[in-house]
Amino acid sequence: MSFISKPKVANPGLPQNELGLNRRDYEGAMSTLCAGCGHDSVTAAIVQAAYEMALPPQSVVKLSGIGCSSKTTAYFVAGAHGFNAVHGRMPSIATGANAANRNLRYIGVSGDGDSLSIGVGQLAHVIRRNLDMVYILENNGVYGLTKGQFSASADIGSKSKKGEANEQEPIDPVLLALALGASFVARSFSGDKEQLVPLIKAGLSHSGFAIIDVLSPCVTFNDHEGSTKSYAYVREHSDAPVAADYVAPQREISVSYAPGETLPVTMHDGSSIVLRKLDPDYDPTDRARAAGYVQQRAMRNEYVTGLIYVDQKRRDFHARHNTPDAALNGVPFERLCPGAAKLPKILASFR
Amino acid sequence: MSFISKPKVANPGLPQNELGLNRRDYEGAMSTLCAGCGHDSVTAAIVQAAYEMALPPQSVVKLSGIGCSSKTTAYFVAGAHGFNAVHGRMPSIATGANAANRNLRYIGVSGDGDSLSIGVGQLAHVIRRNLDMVYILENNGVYGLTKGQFSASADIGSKSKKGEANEQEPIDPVLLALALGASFVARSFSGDKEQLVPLIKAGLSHSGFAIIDVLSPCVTFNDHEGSTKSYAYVREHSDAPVAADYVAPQREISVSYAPGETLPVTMHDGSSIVLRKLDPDYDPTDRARAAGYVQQRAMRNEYVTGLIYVDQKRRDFHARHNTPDAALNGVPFERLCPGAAKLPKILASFR
Amino acid sequence: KFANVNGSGSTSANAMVMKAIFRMGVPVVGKNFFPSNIQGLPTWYEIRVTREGWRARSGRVDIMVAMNAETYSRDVREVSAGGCLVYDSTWPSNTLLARDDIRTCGVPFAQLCNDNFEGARARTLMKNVMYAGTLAALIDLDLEVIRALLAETFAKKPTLVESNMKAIEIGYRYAKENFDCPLATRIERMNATAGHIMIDGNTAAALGCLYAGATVGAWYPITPSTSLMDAFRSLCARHRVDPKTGKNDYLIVQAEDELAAIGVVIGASWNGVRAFTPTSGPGISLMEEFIGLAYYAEVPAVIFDVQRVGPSTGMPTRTQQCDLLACAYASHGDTRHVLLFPDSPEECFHMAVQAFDLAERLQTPVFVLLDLDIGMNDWMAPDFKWDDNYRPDRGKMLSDEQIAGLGKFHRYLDSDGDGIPYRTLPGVSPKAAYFTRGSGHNSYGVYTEDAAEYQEVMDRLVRKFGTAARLVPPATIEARGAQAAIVSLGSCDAPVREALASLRRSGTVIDYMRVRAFPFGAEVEEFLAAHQTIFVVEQNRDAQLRSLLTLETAVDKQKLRSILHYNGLPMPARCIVDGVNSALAKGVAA
Amino acid sequence: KFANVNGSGSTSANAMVMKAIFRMGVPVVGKNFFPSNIQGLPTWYEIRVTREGWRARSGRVDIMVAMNAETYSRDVREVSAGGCLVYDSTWPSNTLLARDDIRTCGVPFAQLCNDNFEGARARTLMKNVMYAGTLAALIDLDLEVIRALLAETFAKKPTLVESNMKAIEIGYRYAKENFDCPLATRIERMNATAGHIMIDGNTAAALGCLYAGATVGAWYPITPSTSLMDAFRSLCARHRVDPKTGKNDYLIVQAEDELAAIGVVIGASWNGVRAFTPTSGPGISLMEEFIGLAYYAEVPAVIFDVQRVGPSTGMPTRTQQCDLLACAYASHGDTRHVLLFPDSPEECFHMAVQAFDLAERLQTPVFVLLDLDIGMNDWMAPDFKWDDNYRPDRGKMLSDEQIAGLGKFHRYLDSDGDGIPYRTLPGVSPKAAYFTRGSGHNSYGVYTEDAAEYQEVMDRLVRKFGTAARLVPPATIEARGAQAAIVSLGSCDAPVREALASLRRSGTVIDYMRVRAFPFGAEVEEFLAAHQTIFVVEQNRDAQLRSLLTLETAVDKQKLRSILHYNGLPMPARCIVDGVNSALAKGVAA
Ligand SMILES: Cc1ncc(C[n+]2csc(CCOP(=O)(O)OP(=O)(O)O)c2C)c(N)n1
Ligand SMILES: Cc1ncc(C[n+]2csc(CCOP(=O)(O)OP(=O)(O)O)c2C)c(N)n1
Ligand code: SF4
Ligand code: SF4
Ligand SMILES: [Mg+2]
Ligand SMILES: [Mg+2]
Repeated sequence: MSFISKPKVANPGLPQNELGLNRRDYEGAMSTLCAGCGHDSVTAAIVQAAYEMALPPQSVVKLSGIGCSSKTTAYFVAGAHGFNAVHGRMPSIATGANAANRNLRYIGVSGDGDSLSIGVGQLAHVIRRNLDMVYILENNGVYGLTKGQFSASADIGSKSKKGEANEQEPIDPVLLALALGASFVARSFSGDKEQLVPLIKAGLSHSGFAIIDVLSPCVTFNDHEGSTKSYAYVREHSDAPVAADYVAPQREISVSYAPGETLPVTMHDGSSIVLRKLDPDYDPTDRARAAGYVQQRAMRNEYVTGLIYVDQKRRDFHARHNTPDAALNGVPFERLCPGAAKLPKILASFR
Repeated sequence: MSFISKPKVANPGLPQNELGLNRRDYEGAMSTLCAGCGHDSVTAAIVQAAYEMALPPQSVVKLSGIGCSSKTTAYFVAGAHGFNAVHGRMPSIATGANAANRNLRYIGVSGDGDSLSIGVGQLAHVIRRNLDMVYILENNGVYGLTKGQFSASADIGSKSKKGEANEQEPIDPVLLALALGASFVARSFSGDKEQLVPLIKAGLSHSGFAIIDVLSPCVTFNDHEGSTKSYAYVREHSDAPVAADYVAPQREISVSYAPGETLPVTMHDGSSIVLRKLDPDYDPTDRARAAGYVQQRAMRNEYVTGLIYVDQKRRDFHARHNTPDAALNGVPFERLCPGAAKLPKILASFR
Repeated sequence: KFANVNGSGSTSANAMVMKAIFRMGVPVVGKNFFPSNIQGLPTWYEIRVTREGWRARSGRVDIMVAMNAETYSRDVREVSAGGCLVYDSTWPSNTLLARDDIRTCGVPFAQLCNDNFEGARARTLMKNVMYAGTLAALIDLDLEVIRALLAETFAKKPTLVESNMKAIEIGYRYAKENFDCPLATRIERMNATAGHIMIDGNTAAALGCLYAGATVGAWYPITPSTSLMDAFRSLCARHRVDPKTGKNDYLIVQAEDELAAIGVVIGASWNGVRAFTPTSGPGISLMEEFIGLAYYAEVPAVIFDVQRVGPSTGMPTRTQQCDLLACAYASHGDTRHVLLFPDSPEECFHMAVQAFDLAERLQTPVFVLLDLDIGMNDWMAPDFKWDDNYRPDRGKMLSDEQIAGLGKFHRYLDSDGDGIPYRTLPGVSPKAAYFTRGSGHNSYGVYTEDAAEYQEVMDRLVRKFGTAARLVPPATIEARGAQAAIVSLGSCDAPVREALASLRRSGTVIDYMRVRAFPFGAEVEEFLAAHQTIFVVEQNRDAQLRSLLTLETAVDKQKLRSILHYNGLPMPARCIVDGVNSALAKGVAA
Repeated sequence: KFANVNGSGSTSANAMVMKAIFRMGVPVVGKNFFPSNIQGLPTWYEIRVTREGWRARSGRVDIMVAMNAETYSRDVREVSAGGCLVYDSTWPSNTLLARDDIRTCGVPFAQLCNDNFEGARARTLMKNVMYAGTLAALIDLDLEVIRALLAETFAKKPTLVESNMKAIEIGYRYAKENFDCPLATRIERMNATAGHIMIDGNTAAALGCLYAGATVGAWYPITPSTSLMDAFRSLCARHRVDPKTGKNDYLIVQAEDELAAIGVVIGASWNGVRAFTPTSGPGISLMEEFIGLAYYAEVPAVIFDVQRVGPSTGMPTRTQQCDLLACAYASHGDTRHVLLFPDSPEECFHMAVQAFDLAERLQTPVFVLLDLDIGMNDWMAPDFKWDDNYRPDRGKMLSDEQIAGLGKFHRYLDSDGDGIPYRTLPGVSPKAAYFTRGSGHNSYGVYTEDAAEYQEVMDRLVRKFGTAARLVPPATIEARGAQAAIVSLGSCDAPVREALASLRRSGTVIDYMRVRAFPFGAEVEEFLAAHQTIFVVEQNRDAQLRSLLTLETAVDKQKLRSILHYNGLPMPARCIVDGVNSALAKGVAA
């Protein structure tokens, strides 16, 4: 409601980042979600990541569709512009916004209904564009805002609160993204900040489309026994073949890893992620095998989490369109309009 | 145009099927496609399959979207009802039609633009429903009817007639269908009737959603050098790990195969397909590995063809909805309306 | 009026109070003002009780139960002078805003709950039940009626009956002991609710779909239409499962979005079943392309648009009548559609049935336009009647016999001069086969780009729409030969009737016509012609009904004066009375 | 008129003939009637040549070049008495339908091609070039002009110039030798085309986008709008690539569908560039939901709707003005949009620029409604002018300095009383940050479900639309004080002007107003008020312009009489002349 907004107390005590901002400076309006909703933890993780990366608030653009999850863009980085699009169509808004100004950080937040039901077409095509943004899919297996109907990510056998079991093949955003050739694919759990925060940072540093499927339980409609998207179930049934540590630009990779099992990936913005293999025969740069690995686990309703696949070499949307490094919305009119002088020559071709 | 319709000559000479119908009886209006268009060969294959299976024409329902490919439903089985839906939305029409009468054979014909660009959302969700139909995707990598723009299935590096190369990740309908859990996934080539006809029959016999990605070159806009969807390219770059022979119901599997390398799959309607492994370590019943196999080839712009994956045990749309065996559109009103007698009891719950 | 926090279980308590009043024979209506959110935000519930049985919002608050500290101050302000305020006196009193022109009854609900119940969840729930008890004492509700209600609700959990009753009694006793009960404004038993039910429009419409023989429902969840499909599902679970085979004589598709939902409905109707989809504004926008196909290819389809506040996402939990134009002319190109305007749950039930008959008779989409107020609020309605002689009008669908006897079948010929062609279903005979398409076709159903052939079909569709005007339900008219009249539709009926009565009391008699469908019939033309001044009462900003009347009847638009209400709350009678009086004051002929 | 088979390369030959006439200084216009298909179906091309420079279809055929055996018989029938028929005499003559009231020139084109050229493809192509040669002889075209044209077309392949010229000469010589050339109806050099170009509306609109400084284009291919984006792409390739860096100062997104295309435009405009999408009817239907968002959240967007025949898929390659209502009231809820109606390529160029200025000034979607006739046919237009003093009107967008000096920023306040609020772009300062949403919001841009706050914003949007009426291009008016008048729009201008002239010749003088935009300005009100009888001329079935005039002006609708043409072919002047005369005959005041 219009009268809810967080009391902004100055907190001299709080630690500050390079910009002299503290974590509170990366928060937004008061959440109106249910107490305990997984989405609020994801919001906290985004705040944490933005704070630690010391992003200037105005350098961030927040995009979302419609749903409880999509509401959360109002709950972080109050100093950034936000755009709540229509249901399931945020990717096209993001594409346009990014086309106009490639020099901002685009954070998209969506839900499983928003992204996989009504929105799966736009998601598929923004992946193909390799648009430079991080796309956080807060996945709870239901439509929260419309009171708990099964979404397209409900696993086979997963039971609704009313007890009916889902029989339809679920859409696993990770498998979908891999099949469509996404350049950065990760999965995490709203309850696992240690894993989630570095993944968000890595996604923000990745130049291209970074999708993070975050299992984010809906305490009100899908956190019961029999749900494969409940806190309990996800905790027990997810494991990560690789761990990813984020190392900010200009930082040395301080921790020393045993050789062989680690793989540092340098990101576009100079930062790097160090991947530690927990499962020796998993290779996060082999799309086909990653897909197979996730597929096998998925059939047992098990979640593979962590950084599942990354390809830094893929050219992003702007590179493919050969646009200038500066934002298109900053190109002076003089450069855009051929002017009266050139007109006669153009018209000549129509005689 | 309204004045084009094929002269129906009686052909006493032509061979007849069990119903006493000859192949001409399964044809439709005269094609208005370009001479040499791959789609016309697919139409011929459908005619052949329907004739050989001796389908009563009125037992078939033809569905399509918009495009050159989608026009072809007018060119086969004139005795069947047809529905040209709007662009990219045929799957929802098919879902409704099938819901109303489960006892007809639903043949959907679409194009890569119709199915993978505007229509990828509906395709994804009709796959999830495991709707009982055969879905033929006539894949030429371009929008033919709108004169040759790249479609979502154009491979990376594939060159347009104007010479520009596609950089966007293509959508491979086969990988997509596997990722989404389709129960019958096949690929073929309009130029390979021997392979295509049995696949169409198998698809028609499969109870559930059978998708056949048919590479069907567009001679006018995408058959040139550099196109990965040209006759020449497809011929050279496709191979099948398994061959599928269709055996009609009540027929004995006459041919004798060397044991071990063959696998007869019995279909819902009593017919069966005999799968012969051409690549010893390929298993068309292992979804994860099939996906990996196709993925690897796809990265080299190679096409895996034939029956790629099949699962006969998956319950179809109607089974999941627990509907009667008879068509819903035949249920007498008396059974549907509770009548005046039951009304008071119902109203009582609102006092 | 009750001020609560949503997700706290208050709705059931409030509904119970309303039901109790209803069972005591007193006319009542409830309106729920909830946020577009699941838990934690302010929500209000208004119960209106009048001897006359008015169904609109009154605008005045006689008793306020303020249970939400966050909205407390504004809630107090709302109480009408002489009214009564019930609040939780456990709160620090400094948050209280005193008023001496009202009576304030403080009850330490939180305290009482903590003393008497275990567990946080139980305590919040019981707080609601408890204020119901206090209220019972204040307005003199019969505790036995309440006990009976609880017994029914918790038939399966008798222990809950006891705990709830305990809470009731605590609240009841506290009131009896501390205030002199009952208040002046109290409930007096009547016999005005016999033969009536309390039901919401969405449930009534679902019941209509059940009785009409609809078998396929397709939808994508959207407030405020969701409860329509929920109701249809549970009705089918009870009445559509074959006892012998255990099979379902229905199929509900939860589609991936509204484009697919309407596609399913069109495909199913094309193939011979009665199919429908419930949706709201945003869904209508997404269905536009398919609606044009159904219009031009002439496929039946029934669409329930439970209107909410637009434009865009707007206010999903507020009410408006803002989709009239969007539905009447839905889709690009020259199109026109049939609309039905129920004013109550009772009409939702009957018009649902009519919608299917019209859609099949006319082979075109038919929209039933509810709004959140009718669809989701509980209304008192006379018991629905059903005539067992009713048989569905399947329209001009050729039977197997007719097809057998057929020479050649032509899909789009106007054989009967009413603009309606004949259709066939797949599966019968190759002779009956035809091709359905949204592209240019001639009267024989063949693809065409020929100018004359195209126009022939388009002109027939105009004739068909003329036939529609003769088939749709006529407007209800109450004429006493006045010069001035009110023309309105749908949920405006409640405030209009109340306004008419109060105008009459102040000596102003004006006539009233409620249009029940579009296109408009001859009776609408006559009524408009017969009146000098016509107040068009509707709940949208842009006078959409007035627009339809201006475009689609012969009326002189100067005669039409708009009375509009579009802030998202149901229209109160006062707004109409003032509108009419100020116009008359300006010397407009009455 | 030329009757051909599509995909046979005839279009270029026909265009060449037209260009030749144009270069001889004679006013000409060409209209292409092609099927919705790629190859093998009948297609016609009409060239109209008049001293006066009429641009409409004439309806009469003086010379018919019948090159398609399939349509031969109907083609022959179309030739006006006294006209001339050119056909391929190689065909078996029994297929011929003789007429003695016309002159028939049989030329053995197929034969001549086989004798003179190698290869099937070459032969079919040359056949087209050859009949151009024959025609040149018959209507006295200057072969040097033709040679020059060929030289330009095949600048890169000189050999083709020769082979083509050879074909021309064969056809030319055969005609000279066998018929007495030239005909009575021949081309006489004039000087009426100097300072003019031949261009189609889509290309002109693309040129406008280029000059307006649009950098982002998003689209999904759909006939007849595709050539607009094709033209924009090639213009950008030539004028928007930085010579130094080789980088593109433009970005074209071929989206997966129209829902995405409009989303891209909205996202891009929101972020500060000028963005547009070209589409046609079905695309408009799919964009409805997003259009409502742009209206309510107040985001600029420019949409070119190149109208084709509806409803549904309709006839994609035929023309109509049938999306007026769909665009004016697009999307559910209370919405109203700004429309521009260009009548010619020249206005397509200028209105494209105005569309961006209006969209940014008003922060709302602006539709430019072309139709297939304007968009895809070649029209003669005076050379476009450009004023280098033009600077884009970015509207109320706060500059970085303004933001720096700002206390607090409120997105939706009406600070200036014109209903238009101020906007900011991302990336500047946390102070400028705001939230864009299609859900309920108040004047401060904060989410709300409050009745008063919601209504405040909705009422301001009405004021903003009032401002729009003052900013849009005014109607063009030609009044001689007559009692009767024609009101029309867009491509109807061509037939209307011709009709006015012929009416004047027969002594009937009536006035003319061409509306160029919606909402309507004061001048439209005055014109309507000043006339007794108003003929509303438009190309759709349901009188959509008449509907807009009836709803959105004070005019008495009785005064408005429709003259409609909607069979998919461009409206001929005759249809208007007849409409007016028959009305006047019925005694309507002129
Ligand atoms: C066009 C349209 N259809 C339906 C809705 C109603 N609606 C709002 S949110 C939602 C689903 C949200 O589910 P999800 O994206 O999973 O978000 P969650 O609430 O679960 O976080 C629906 C169906 C809408 N807002 N717009
Ligand atoms: C809503 C809508 N947008 C655009 C179009 C134009 N259109 C018709 S067919 C087509 C693409 C067809 O491509 P594909 O499905 O691959 O069929 P093909 O012609 O290649 O066989 C397009 C964009 C349309 N008919 N409807
Ligand atoms: S309903 Fe579920 S998803 Fe929505 S806020 Fe509550 S817990 Fe979160
Ligand atoms: S354009 Fe291409 S797809 Fe279309 S008919 Fe011709 S060859 Fe076939
Ligand atoms: Mg969800
Ligand atoms: Mg294609």
